[in-house]
Amino acid sequence: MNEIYELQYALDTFYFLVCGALVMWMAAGFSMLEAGLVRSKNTTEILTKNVALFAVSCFMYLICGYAIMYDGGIGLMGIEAFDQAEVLAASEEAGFSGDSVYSSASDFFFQVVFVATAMSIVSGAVAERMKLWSFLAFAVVMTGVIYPLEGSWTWNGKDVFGLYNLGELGFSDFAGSGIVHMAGAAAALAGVLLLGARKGKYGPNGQVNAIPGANLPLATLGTFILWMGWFGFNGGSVLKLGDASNAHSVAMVFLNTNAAAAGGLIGALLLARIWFGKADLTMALNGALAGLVAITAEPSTPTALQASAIGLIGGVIVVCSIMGLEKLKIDDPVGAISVHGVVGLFGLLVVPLTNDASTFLGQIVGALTIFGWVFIASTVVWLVIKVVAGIRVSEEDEFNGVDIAECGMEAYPEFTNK
Amino acid sequence: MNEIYELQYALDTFYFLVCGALVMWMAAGFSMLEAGLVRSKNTTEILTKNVALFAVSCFMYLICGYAIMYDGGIGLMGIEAFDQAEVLAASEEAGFSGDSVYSSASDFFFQVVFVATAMSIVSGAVAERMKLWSFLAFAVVMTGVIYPLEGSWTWNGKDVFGLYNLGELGFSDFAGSGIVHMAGAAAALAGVLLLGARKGKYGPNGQVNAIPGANLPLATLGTFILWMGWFGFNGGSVLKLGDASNAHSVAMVFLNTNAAAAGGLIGALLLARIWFGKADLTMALNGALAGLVAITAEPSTPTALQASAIGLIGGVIVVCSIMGLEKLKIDDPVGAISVHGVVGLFGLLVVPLTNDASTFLGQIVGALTIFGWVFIASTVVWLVIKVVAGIRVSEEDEFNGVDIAECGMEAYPEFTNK
Amino acid sequence: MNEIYELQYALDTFYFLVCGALVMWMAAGFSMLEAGLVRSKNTTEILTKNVALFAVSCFMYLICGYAIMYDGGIGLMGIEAFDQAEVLAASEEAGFSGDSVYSSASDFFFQVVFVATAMSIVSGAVAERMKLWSFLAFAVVMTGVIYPLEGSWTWNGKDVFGLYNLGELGFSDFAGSGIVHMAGAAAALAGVLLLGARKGKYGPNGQVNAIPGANLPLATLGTFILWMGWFGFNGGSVLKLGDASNAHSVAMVFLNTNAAAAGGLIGALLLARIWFGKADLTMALNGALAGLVAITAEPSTPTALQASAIGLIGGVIVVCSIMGLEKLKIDDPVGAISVHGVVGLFGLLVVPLTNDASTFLGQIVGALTIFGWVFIASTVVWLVIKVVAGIRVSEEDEFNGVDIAECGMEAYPEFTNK
Amino acid sequence: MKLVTAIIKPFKLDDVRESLSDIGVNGVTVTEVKGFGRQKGHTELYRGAEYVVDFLPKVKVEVAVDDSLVDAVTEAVISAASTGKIGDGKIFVSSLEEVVRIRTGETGVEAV
Amino acid sequence: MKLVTAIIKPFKLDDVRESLSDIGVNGVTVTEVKGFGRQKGHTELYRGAEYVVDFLPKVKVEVAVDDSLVDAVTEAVISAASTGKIGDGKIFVSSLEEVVRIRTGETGVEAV
Amino acid sequence: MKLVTAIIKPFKLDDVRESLSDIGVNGVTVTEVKGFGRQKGHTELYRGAEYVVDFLPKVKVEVAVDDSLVDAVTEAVISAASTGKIGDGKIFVSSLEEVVRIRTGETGVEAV
Ligand SMILES: Nc1ncnc2c1ncn2[C@@H]1O[C@H](COP(=O)(O)OP(=O)(O)O)[C@@H](O)[C@H]1O
Ligand SMILES: Nc1ncnc2c1ncn2[C@@H]1O[C@H](COP(=O)(O)OP(=O)(O)O)[C@@H](O)[C@H]1O
Ligand SMILES: Nc1ncnc2c1ncn2[C@@H]1O[C@H](COP(=O)(O)OP(=O)(O)O)[C@@H](O)[C@H]1O
Repeated sequence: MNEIYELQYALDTFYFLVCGALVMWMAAGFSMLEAGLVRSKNTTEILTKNVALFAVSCFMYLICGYAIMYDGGIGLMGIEAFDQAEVLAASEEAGFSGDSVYSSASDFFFQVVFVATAMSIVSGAVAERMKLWSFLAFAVVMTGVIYPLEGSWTWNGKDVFGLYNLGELGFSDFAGSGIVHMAGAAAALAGVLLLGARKGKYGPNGQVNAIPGANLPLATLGTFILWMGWFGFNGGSVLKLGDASNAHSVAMVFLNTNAAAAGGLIGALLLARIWFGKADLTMALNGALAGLVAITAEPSTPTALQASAIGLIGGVIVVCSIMGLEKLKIDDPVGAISVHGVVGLFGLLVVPLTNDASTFLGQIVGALTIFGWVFIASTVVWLVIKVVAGIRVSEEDEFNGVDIAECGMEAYPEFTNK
Repeated sequence: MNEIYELQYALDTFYFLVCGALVMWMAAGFSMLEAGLVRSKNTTEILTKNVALFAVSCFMYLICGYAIMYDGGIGLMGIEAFDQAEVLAASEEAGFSGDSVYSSASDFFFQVVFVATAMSIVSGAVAERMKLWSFLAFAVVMTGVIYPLEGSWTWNGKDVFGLYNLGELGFSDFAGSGIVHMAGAAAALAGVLLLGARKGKYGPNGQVNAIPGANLPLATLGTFILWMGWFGFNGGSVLKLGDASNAHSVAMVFLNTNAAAAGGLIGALLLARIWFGKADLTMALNGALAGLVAITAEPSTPTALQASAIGLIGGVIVVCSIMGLEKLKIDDPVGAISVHGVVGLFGLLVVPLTNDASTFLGQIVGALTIFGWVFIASTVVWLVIKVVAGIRVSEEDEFNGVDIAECGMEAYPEFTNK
Repeated sequence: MNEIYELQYALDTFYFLVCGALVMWMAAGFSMLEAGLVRSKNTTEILTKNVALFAVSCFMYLICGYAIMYDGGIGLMGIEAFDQAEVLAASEEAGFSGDSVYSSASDFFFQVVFVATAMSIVSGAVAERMKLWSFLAFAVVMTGVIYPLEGSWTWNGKDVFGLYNLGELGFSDFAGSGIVHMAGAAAALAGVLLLGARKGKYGPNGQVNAIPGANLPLATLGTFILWMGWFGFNGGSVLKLGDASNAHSVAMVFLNTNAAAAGGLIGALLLARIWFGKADLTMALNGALAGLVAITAEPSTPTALQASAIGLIGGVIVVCSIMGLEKLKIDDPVGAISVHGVVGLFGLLVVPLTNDASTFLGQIVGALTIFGWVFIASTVVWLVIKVVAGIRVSEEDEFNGVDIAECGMEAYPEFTNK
Repeated sequence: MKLVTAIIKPFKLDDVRESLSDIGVNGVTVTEVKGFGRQKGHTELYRGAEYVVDFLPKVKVEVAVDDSLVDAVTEAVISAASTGKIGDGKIFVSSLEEVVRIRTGETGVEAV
Repeated sequence: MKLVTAIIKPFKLDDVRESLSDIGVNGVTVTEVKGFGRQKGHTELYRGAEYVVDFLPKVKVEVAVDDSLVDAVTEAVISAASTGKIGDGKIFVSSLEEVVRIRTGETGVEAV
Repeated sequence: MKLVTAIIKPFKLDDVRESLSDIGVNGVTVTEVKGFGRQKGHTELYRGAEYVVDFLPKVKVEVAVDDSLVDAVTEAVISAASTGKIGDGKIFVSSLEEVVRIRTGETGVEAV
């Protein structure tokens, strides 16, 4: 039996690592999506932000984030230790079909890439006008403290500031529609409100000007990367693969994740076609992502048709939300607040329809808690940074593009622009 | 022993999911390949087609395709159910080294991405001139009915219209050189013949004009993505990983798949060098894909050298086929008909050389059946769509690029074009 | 117990295949990185080099490289054979926690993608001026003989030309900082020294001129691909997953690989910011790769903090090295010699700090052996090619771009260049 | 010497060049330009926001010719570039005081 | 007929076009150009090596008008394009001997 | 005032600009153009089909100068742009009736 436990341990560890590598890959997805949807003069900077925020997230979560969220050691002290006897004892206690026993290093690896995902959401929304180093300073606090604290209340079951317990209220967020996506969107929204819109985005008479992204193949590639990575994001969140029941659960999660993405894309594309008269590719891409965000709060209990419907509604919502935010002059170049925030909330709210273990009350309190905490904490941090160093580039730098100002380097130096 | 069966179930399910995720990734590969090989004015539209066809394929196969092909429930009804006792009984019956027992959800996930692959083949061939919504209407029928029916005769062993049985005739197509690739090419060919060539492709005196693709790095990226995804495509088609013999078989499939791709690339590159005097990158890319298609019908029985040779011949064939189709004025901007159709046929025909369980007769009848059915059914569907809504954009829209006409949006709005 | 051994065999084989597919994916990473960092007029050619070198590497290693390195059969003769009894006997002998028993086909697959990695390093350094076919001729010898021989001394434990044994001296290179990366860099350096700098790179008064890469999103994508693929590169090099201790080891390798990459990026980005006053994206990308190279020699023994530090130092070193090579007028468009060579050496030298089984002496002798052999052998081969066919394109072709001269085809034919 | 400058529709460039060759003009210089005139631009859409692309792609063809050829060149351009639809473009004729071939230093008619 | 050519800063193009419309000019032809003058370029950086981008993006606006309109056009351009900062650009006026509308063959004032 | 327009080979641009600076010319306007002339284009290949790229990349340099400087400018361009190989380009000189500096409204020689 010990060999069986060891194989189960190995299989579950590997499953975490493969899923984690897929989630890591989402960092490339966000980079390409954002690089495709900004203007070419701001492309080098958004790329720099994306690679740097990923590194910062990994570093900060390693230093203190994981410790705050899951009571581990500072700097992952001791994570390298392995004790076979302990592993076997834990497996024995859990039983073959019980809780998963797997390498804590694989757990960290899987968790760390989630932090980076949350942070990636922010970069898109504040693109084309935020200072690079101010953004990275925010990333340090967001990934080192703000997100881990919120994560400790949800996935680690701690009381919210010692006051109430979300789990007890029936809050459930399988893979993080709220904990990761809406959290990222809340931080983004705080930043966007303080930053203001890009120059020229809104005209004097309330008209909305289009600022087309420079490279749609990149944006499409980014969406496909995210779609693929999401199998790791949701699939890994079953947390165990190594018995038949859990394996089937993981498979259902893959199936439903894909169905929701497809539904979201179809919903958004059709709505855009009807509303605008054209097949708006960027809306279709946002729709696919919306489907993915919508299903993330609970991809294991819906049937395939339910998952398709949840995704489709997510895709419809995201188009409406994007148009609505434009009306409110909340300028989000890539639609991150709509995709991850508005649809993330929707995802949380539909969980009780298919998962009896969750309650509407729990979902609402949970959503308010996450949003409230991240939004307020982020506002404070953005404000401090604003006072100390400023968060917005100068008008001239914005006009010339932040690439030259911040990175000294053009993204497409040889190509002539219109 | 039950735990061992459960681990085997978990491992095989995971193997399907990982392979399925790799095949899903091929959708990105086709998108990038096609986006790289069309002109910039048609890039947004081809991207839209590719993301939308993937979503449509997933949706239609979920609704009825899988049911038609494998006698499952409409809308995957009941696929979410899990019964441990049943699983264990099935495993017992199959035995440890017998047929694979794994989650039906993972099976669907693996199958659905194949449908999308077949459909992706079509989009490239009809690029730059077909109406977006007509194309998507075709995708609905192709992925919901045409492909599933054909798949039921082959991978599900049903009689062809109750007349004859391909399996009994000795037809064998391991991962779908014919069932997926040639089928996609047959649908593409039907579309291309009805559509006609792009304006300006063929001159008045029979001369062939070059219409260079706008972005070769994208095309190269797409090829690498396809190459990678193909490990899932062929590797997963062993259908079982969980005993030593099958694991070795999966490994041989990976090895041979890679060897054939390498062979195909070398074959095409050298032939292009000799024939045209230059190292034609696009031919090299098509050669790699041709190698992959060629080995797909049987990647498990050839030796490594045989696989290299099969790939190499595939690479040579594809160059000749592309040049030949040009002579026939069959305009296929990305070479899809040659890569997937002509080389797919070649792949089917070499199976009996290394796999005794197949016969030449079976391969020929199978090829004719697949091609005949898909080509005729597709022609009918294309014709209906043509009458109802038209399939070709107006001359003016073609001249201005379909991006503006169909999507209202340029792919590279800032860059000046020659 | 036999079933347990078979499951272990299956799991370990699958682990190799998954890791191998990730390493294969690195070929796309190198392609995109290099295509992004050269000028647009040399982009088709660098893409052609990259796809072709991958195919040539796979072919040559299959034909003779693997045989030379690991005493296998020429052309992998016999690798397809499977004998269950043999497998079980081997597993019995090794014991459940002993050496890994897995499919030899998966072993080849994992090894072959390493060869391609080594060769990819060369293409970047000699970009924009080397003849395509001369480069491919070199690739034939490098991947068929030079690398395999060196690999046989290290990973296969053979005596160096029958003179001394690196393993006995305490040489240890876990995943190939030296064996793969520094080896590639040594071949690249030999080529660069014989080729000379690109025209216009160095001014008459010793000034260094910037030759900006044409497409930074591609370069960033390439880096992300490499980062992801590296999990397979290092993670697979544990060589066994199938017991708890090894599974934990694989997890630590993933964790440390990621930490080092993040550290390297941060180190390089901060240093560039301080030194040049701007956030140099290309340096940040090189920094991440440097972190990865630095940890590759030993990713399993450092703690997470140590791995971060090793990566960070790697990132600092790479910036200094790039600036230093510029001073020496060694023109390396993508920084390959610094990233893989200089930092590869650094990676080797820090191994003894965390791994007691290695010695400084062993590391130094090993580094000298690898560098010496590869550098000298490469120089000879480059010289022979130079005499026979020339290695540098004509001045006119260099001025017009090698794309037209070698491939007859532009990478971005529609876009207007400055 | 005169400089004949024609603003034409881009897809007419090859026709114009050929019809100029036919009357013995051996050299032209071509520039991508954007035109604004009676012909209206088109509307694009991005994430629900419409915007008008006012400027239409046009091509400017410049030909330096001897005075005697001006009429022939003008004719040739008109016949090749005209589609009869709005936006066909304009021809401007101006006077050149001197023309030099850089390679040889030749001037005047010799130079073109 | 005269040809008024203005080299202006790119972001002033829309203003200039509007102020020309206001005085009844219905057509202009626009070219992307790069200018070198008193206004200095900027420095970029690549992997530690600095380089100066000397040439600044400018836009050339060409308008063919009747002689009587030249002053109005010049005024309109100056008022719309001027920022008071170095690099605002130049206006050149030259004479056109003939203007033809390709579509109709009309010449002179009729043609613009 | 005169306008000197030179069509040159792109890689000669820096040399020309420098030699113009040397004779005191402070401003130039540069346009990417494509030239067709005695110099032949090159052949490209795409999937087995050959095609000729007729138009060669050239650069148009425009300089407005006082009449007195025209010869010096012409000389400077010739000496800097000439390679002696076919395709070196042309120089056109035409007359400007007026030159205005947008920023200040200065005209004539003051304006350049
Ligand atoms: N007054 C003008 N000055 C300079 N260019 C002009 C003028 N009027 C028209 N053009 C150019 O000619 C092109 C065609 O003009 P337009 O008014 O659209 O049609 P048409 O030539 O048929 O009258 C415009 O796009 C513009 O480039
Ligand atoms: N002599 C000239 N001939 C042609 N173009 C000129 C000349 N001088 C300046 N220009 C153009 O005018 C632009 C602005 O000139 P500049 O000297 O920078 O500022 P300003 O117009 O304010 O004096 C330049 O970028 C160039 O395009
Ligand atoms: N008659 C012409 N009108 C306008 N531009 C011309 C004329 N002839 C030549 N050119 C321009 O000059 C360039 C060089 O001319 P070409 O005949 O190739 O060589 P060369 O200047 O040495 O005689 C051409 O590419 C074209 O841009």
